[in-house]
Amino acid sequence: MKTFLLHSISAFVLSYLFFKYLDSGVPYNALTAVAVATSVLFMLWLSSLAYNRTYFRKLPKALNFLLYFLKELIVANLRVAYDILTPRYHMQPIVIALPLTVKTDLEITLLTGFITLTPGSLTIDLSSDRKFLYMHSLYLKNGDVEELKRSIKEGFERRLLELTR
Amino acid sequence: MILAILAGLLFAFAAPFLYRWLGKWLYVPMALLPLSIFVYLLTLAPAVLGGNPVSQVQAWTPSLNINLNFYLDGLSLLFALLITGFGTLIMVYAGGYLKGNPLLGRFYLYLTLFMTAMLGLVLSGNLLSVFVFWELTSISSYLLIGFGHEKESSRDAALQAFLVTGLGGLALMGGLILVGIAGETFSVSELLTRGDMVTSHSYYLPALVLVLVGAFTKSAQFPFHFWLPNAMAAPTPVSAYLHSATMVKAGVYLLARLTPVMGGTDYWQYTLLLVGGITTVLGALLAMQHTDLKAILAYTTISALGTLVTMTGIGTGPALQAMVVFLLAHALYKGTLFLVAGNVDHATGTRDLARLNRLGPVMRFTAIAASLAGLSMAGVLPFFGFIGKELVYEAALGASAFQWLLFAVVFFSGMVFVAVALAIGYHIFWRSKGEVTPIEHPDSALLYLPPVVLSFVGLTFGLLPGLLATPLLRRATEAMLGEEQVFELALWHGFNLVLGLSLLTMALGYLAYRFSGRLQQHASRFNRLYLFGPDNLYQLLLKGLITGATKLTATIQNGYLRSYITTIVLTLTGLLSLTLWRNGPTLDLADRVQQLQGIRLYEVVLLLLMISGLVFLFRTRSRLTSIAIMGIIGYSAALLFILFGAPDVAATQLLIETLTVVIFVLILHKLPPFRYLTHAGQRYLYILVSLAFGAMMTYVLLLAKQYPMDSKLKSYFGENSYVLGKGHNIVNVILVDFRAMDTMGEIVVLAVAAIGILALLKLRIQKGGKP
Amino acid sequence: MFENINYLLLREIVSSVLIMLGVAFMLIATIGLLRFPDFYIRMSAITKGATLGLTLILTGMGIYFNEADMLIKVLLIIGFTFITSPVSAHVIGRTAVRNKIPFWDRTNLDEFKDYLHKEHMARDHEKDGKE
Amino acid sequence: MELILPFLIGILFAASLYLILHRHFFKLILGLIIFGLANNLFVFVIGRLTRGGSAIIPQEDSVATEPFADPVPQALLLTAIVIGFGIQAFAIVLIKRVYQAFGTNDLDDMNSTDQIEEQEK
Amino acid sequence: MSIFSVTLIVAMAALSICLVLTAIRFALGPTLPDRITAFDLFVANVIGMVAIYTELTGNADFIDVAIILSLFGFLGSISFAYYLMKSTR
Amino acid sequence: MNHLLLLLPLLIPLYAAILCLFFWRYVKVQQYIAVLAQAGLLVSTFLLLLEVNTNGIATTQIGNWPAPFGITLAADLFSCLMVLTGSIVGMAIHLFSIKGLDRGRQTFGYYPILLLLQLGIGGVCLTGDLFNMFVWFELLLICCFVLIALGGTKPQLEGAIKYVTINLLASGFLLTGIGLVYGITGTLNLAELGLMARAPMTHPSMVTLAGMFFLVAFGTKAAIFPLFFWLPASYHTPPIAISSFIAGLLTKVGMYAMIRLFTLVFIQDKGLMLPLFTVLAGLTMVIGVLGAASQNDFRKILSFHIVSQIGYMLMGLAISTPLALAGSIYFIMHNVLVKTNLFLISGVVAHRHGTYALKKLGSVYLQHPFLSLLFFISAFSLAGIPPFSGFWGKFMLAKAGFEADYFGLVLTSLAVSLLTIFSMTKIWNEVFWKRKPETDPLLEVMTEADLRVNRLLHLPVVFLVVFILFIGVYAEPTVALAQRAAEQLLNSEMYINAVLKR
Amino acid sequence: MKTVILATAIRILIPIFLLFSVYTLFRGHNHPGGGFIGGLIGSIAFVFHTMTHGPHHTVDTFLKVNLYGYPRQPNQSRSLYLMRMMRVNVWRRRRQALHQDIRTHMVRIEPISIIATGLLLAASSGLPALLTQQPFMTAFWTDFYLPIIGRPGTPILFDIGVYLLVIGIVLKITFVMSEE
Ligand code: NA
Ligand code: NA
Repeated sequence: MKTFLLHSISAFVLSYLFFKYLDSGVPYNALTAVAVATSVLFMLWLSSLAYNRTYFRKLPKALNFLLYFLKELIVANLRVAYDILTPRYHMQPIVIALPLTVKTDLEITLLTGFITLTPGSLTIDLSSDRKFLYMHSLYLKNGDVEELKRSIKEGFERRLLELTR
Repeated sequence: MILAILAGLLFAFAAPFLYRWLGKWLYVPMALLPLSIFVYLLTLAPAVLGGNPVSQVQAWTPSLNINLNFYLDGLSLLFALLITGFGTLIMVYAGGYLKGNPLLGRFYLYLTLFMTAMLGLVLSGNLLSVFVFWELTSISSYLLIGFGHEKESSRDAALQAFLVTGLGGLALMGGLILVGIAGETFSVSELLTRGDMVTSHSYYLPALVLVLVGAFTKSAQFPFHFWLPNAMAAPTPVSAYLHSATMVKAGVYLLARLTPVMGGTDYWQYTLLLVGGITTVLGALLAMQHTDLKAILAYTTISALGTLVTMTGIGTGPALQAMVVFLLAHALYKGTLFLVAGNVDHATGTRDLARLNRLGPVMRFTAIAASLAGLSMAGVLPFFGFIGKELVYEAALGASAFQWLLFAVVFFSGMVFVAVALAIGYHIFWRSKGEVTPIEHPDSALLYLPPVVLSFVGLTFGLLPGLLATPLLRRATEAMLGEEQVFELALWHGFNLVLGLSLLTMALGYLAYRFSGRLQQHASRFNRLYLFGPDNLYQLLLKGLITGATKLTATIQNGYLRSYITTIVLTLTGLLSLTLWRNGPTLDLADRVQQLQGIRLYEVVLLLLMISGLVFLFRTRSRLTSIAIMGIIGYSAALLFILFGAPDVAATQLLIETLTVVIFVLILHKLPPFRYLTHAGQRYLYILVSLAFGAMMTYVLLLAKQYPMDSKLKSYFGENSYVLGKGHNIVNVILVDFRAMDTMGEIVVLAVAAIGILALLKLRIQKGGKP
Repeated sequence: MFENINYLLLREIVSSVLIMLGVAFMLIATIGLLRFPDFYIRMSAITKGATLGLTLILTGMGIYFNEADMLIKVLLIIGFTFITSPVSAHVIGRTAVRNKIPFWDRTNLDEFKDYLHKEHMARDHEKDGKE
Repeated sequence: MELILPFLIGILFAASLYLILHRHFFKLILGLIIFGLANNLFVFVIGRLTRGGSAIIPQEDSVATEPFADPVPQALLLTAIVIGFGIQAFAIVLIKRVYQAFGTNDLDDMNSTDQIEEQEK
Repeated sequence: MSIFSVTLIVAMAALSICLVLTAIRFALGPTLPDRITAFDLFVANVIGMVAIYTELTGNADFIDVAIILSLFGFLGSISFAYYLMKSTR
Repeated sequence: MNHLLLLLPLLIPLYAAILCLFFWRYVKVQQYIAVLAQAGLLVSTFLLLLEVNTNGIATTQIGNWPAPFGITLAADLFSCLMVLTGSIVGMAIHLFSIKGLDRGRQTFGYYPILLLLQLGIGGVCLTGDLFNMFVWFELLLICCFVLIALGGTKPQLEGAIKYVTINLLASGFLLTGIGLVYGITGTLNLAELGLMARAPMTHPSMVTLAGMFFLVAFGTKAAIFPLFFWLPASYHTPPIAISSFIAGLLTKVGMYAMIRLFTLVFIQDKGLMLPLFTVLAGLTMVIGVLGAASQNDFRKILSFHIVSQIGYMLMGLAISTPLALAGSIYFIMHNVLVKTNLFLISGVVAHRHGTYALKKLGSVYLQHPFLSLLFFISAFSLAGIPPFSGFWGKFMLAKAGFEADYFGLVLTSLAVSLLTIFSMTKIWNEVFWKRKPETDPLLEVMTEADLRVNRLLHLPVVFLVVFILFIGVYAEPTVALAQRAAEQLLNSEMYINAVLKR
Repeated sequence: MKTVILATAIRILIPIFLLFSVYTLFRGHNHPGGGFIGGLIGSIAFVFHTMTHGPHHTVDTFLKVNLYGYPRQPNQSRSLYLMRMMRVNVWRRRRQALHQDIRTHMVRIEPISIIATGLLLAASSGLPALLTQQPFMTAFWTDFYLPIIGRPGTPILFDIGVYLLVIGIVLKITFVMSEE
């Protein structure tokens, strides 16, 4: 994972340098840039000593996660937007204690980050034993707290874990 | 002559060191100094007496025409001999008078310094070096009067003398500068020939006023006479030397010196006559009121000084002759009498006339000196004082105006002198009534020798006037008059009116002496008059000055920052208004309304945001909110910078704003909540001030923008930033290359600020640390 | 066939659309900020709307400029925003709870009571210690 | 804007002075900061304002072509801002220390150093 | 005037309105965290404005400021939170 | 060589300060560095003076950018005299600080800041650029802030608040003024500005308007009436080594800037400026000296006298004849030396007796005759008693004033001078002559260590007195220099040509 | 203000901030940026760290450098010894550190020293000119470009000096203030 991130960043930088300092005749646009970056990434992977097979296996999972996140983001945004633009409030705010499966700092941070980034939910604090995440949510479907928890655990947390472990 | 001055300075500053080495024998070298100068001057005397003034030039500050010119003519020789001759005796006398005083070294330092200064004063051939030495005499006199420095009265007297003579000194400086400007030179010898130029110049009158103030303060003329009696707090040698024989005559010397330059006009004459006359009478009157020996002597000195000034004021040949003769005579007998008073004081511990009786037998030599001097003072026949008095009477009668009034003045003074002479020369030593005053310290040779010598000199001059004194006095008079002069001194003029008047003086003087006790009883009635006297006036003035100054300072420097700031801002606003009102360009808004056209919505919003932020800032009581508003205002300003093409400035503004917020946050939590502190009235005032200030700044800016200029710098930087400076970002090229010096200064400022913050937070010196 | 496409126009159109979307989200978020009843709701609903809006605007801009430099900057800003905005929301939210900022009365706080109690106690204690 | 910004600046000056004249030392520091801002804007506005164009020569050119913003006020401003920051930071810390030492935030309480010592005698 | 520039001007106007609304929330408060949130949004708004202004002028240099703003806006929020945590009031 | 001499007054303190920062924890090392640097500075400024005196105005273009575009360093005689005086005083202060300042303060960057203060003085005096001058002024300002607050005692903090606030405002006005000047003329180079001021302009009154900002800004820094409030409020609060340095030098640097600008640039409306200066000079003298008369604290008296004497310097500018300006220049030098020295002496006294209050002090005359002599010389120099230094300045000003028909001003200055005498004798009477009211037996006996410290404390005082005597008793070279400097100031063409290489 | 989330986020952000600050520094000559802005950006990284972890922790994390050293052998030449020490400290640090002869010296980098270095660099960027008899601060430029950095020259050195100074100052201020 770390190697991947590192490689991605270097690929990105190298592609930037490619367009910036090498007059290769390739016209610049986002797509060609991504193409160059990808090929650099691939070359890096090949030349990498610690080359392993999980390297690209995680790529689809990451894409999956990203797409899921974007979907959630837009859906939630629209939902909140609807609430804002309509005169009556539809929300039923609640604070829940979300039991955590994720353990490491990075995982917790990413999880809270994504939860918080989604409109309608806000993490307030991590319990001191790091087992629960207190989370403020705007929309509780049918008053079912467990359903809410599960949707997050099944949604963000599972996908995140797939990516990091 | 420069050598004499330098030697004087050298000896003066060597005195404290010599004292450690020589102890009580210090007086020997210190007396040898004036003696040798005296002798040196005598060697120059033949030339001077031959009518050829000696002149030496020593460059000092040629850029300002201030040079140490020495100019020795009859007048200066007379004074110089007086100073050194008298100085020798005083040095000896002081050795006896102050024996055992641990500060003797310093005393000699000051005394020698004074003598040198005095010498320099009379020898100077440059008006400004006259002034330099003049001030030096004031300082050394200050130090000498305050010699008994642990007594408050001594200190006050010293301060008073210094302030009064200092006032005169400053006036004199102004006056001398004006004389110099009028005469286009500071050289005395040149000025002596330019009298007409000076008196006809438009600066003559102010110059005269200033010079006279200088001379009158120094010579204790009314209304500046009051410091002299108080100065008697000084040790007796000082009183004798400075306050009778030499320093107080500096003023007279100056008048004499300037007679050819500034004299001869009505202003000159009447002022001198008026002031001199009043002083003569007043000094005599006051002398009669006192029983303290030194006070009596001081007041008679004032009276004598008044007479000298009067004589100078008359300005005729005989008057000036009388002046020099009387001056010399007075110096001789008054010096003696002061020393006598000192001896009496030293021996008995008191100077009160009433408590001193029958000292003659126990203090034989002192008594003889006293009697001789007394006779001279009274103007008795074979003494020099007699000649002086005769001449003065003649001069008064020969004046061109107010003859009888002037005569009455000098006559009255002469009468009092007789009485005083009787009191001192006879009363305390020889009168047979009363108990013998007990003696604490016996007379010693060092103490009685100087007065005896002096009194005999007085007698000798009287007996042999033509032989000894005439040539010198003649030249001195000529120096003042500026022309050749017949000068014959004789003891006996035959029986004439003046002799008769002289005898009358003595008779009346005797009566005054007999009834002095009764007179003094009545005198106490006049005490209330003193409330209006200059001494009291001085005290009131001083006190008033200090109270006034304190009140003023407490008002101006009141400790309230807000009033300071209000003043400063109002000053700026006022000055700007003044400039604009004088000939400022006027604002022409009509032409510029089209500038409003290009305005954009977001710009307006930004402005409104900033303004409403300010409004909110006034209202909020929360610190955090204030900080956040500051952030918003700052960010808006940054946005403004971006909108007008200054990304670097904007970025910096943003970073700084945020960092300021961070600093606020780090440092300013844990403070109490806001309170409103100013009350309504103040607030309205401050709103007014603030609005005026803001409006003025707006106006100035609008004005400045009315005349847009094309900056040469802008185009230069635009052309060369890349070509020569190798950078596309002109601002950055300016910062690191074109004007890197600014940035250098800027980062140093930052470094200092950081150190300052570190020190402020970490270093806490508690009270009781070293000052 | 690609020669006929006006790339600039295309970019402008894409950019316009993205920007308008972004601005719309921003505007909605801002209105929400004014409308919503309590701090937590505003916080959780709004700031994120702005994040999305901003992302859209920036993307639109990046596409319009179509330069390596610009792209890297745009990505940088988006990256920063995505990292920082949840963190700051979280931190501020947490601070708000500790500062006893009240919840909307319709908020269900059942699972949060213990935590609140503990935090407030600690906070009060801290305060006493300081005074 | 050339016509309106002077008014904004005047308002900033006035506001800063008004804040400074409050006796409260927190307001004093706020006032000083706004005063600095007003000064900076003054310097900025005094040059000719250019919308859009910055003082950066396009990367492909070697000479700046009009219209570009006058870089001189910008450079001066940058220096002034930074210096101002250093001084403000110091002033803020100073205020804090003053509060610690005096326990008051009323500037009027701080007038002891101007007091005249009583006369002896 | 192309559609694109109209878009940009409209966007700029909309963001200006956002700015005003944010300011209103800031003024209303009622609590300090509310103001901090408003401040946060204000920063985001300004970034947006800078971005659009960059397009409006075609001067790519302005966007640098937006990057810095995005970094430092965060620092601001964190500082305010820090203040709230530390201060007793 | 020319470049280097002109730069050394800046580079020496800068590099020494950097070195001191590297040796942050080693105060002893910092002391050595600082004193050595001061010695170097003294030598280099002296050499610069010689160079400028023989070869005329020296200039260098920083960064090799031609004159109105880059920043010019230019040294005429006036600037040379200023930096030389500054380095003399700096030397004395450094020597004094070694024993005269507590260890605590010395460990918190005292020496680097002192050195950077020197840098600031050098910068202000040598720069030929308006904005650059502002930057160096800010450096002076922040250094003073730090020094005044260094140690953080209550009075210090209180003084610092006022000092900081008022001086910040003044700096703001200065910046505004600079902005205005740039906005009107489009240049910042002093010589170029001088040139423009002499050419017919479309709106000369705008320049005068900008000049008012400078008048208030520098007037505040120089502490003229009615802008001086910060000075008496703060100068007596920090430890004496710090007070002496700031008190002696800083206001005069403000005065330097004022003289420089109002003889070179803001010369359009003499009909307004000269009467204004006359009034301000008179009021400054009078108010300052009255303030001093009201005080009963050694240092406060001296502080108020600073204000009063600034009036004399302004007087020269008001009269604006060669002699008057020479008087001002001479007066500045004299005042820097004397005032610093008086402060130092008050410090030596207080070091022994632990107070500055007149009523608690006394008996110094008996106990420390040598110190008394040193004080006497300095105090009566200040009071303008000949042949000490103050006299010459006063004389030049008075003569120039009379020649130019400024009777009122000259008479005021003479009267003020009398009050100065009064204050000095008051100190002498109370501190030196009076018997000390309560004597502490511990203070009577001096241990060997005390004596050594005492000798070290006397060293800088003697050092300064030597200079005071030199410029007083043998005034010719200094007066001649001041006159030549004044000529250079009034013949601005010399400066303009030297800088613009015309 | 310790929260895991903030701490982790900042751990991720710090290297980005530092990289970005260096980038801004070198870009400054051609784009907005420069030593001052770069320095401030670089220093916020540390400000964040200090705010979350406290100043001591920040000092421990960033400003303490382990230097490795061992006593010089009796007949080892000085230059060889120096070479060896350099090798120990510059590359192969970790592995050498485990060697038994090696001792560690903890060196604390004082922010004041950073400030001083910055000042020194900035001031000294003008010195080469003096050596060639030209006015102080006359710029010298190389003839080549380096990627990112651009064309090296003495003004760039000046900018680096400013950069260091600013970092040093912000560090110092933050440390002192948060210790309050
Ligand atoms: Na969220
Ligand atoms: Na949310």
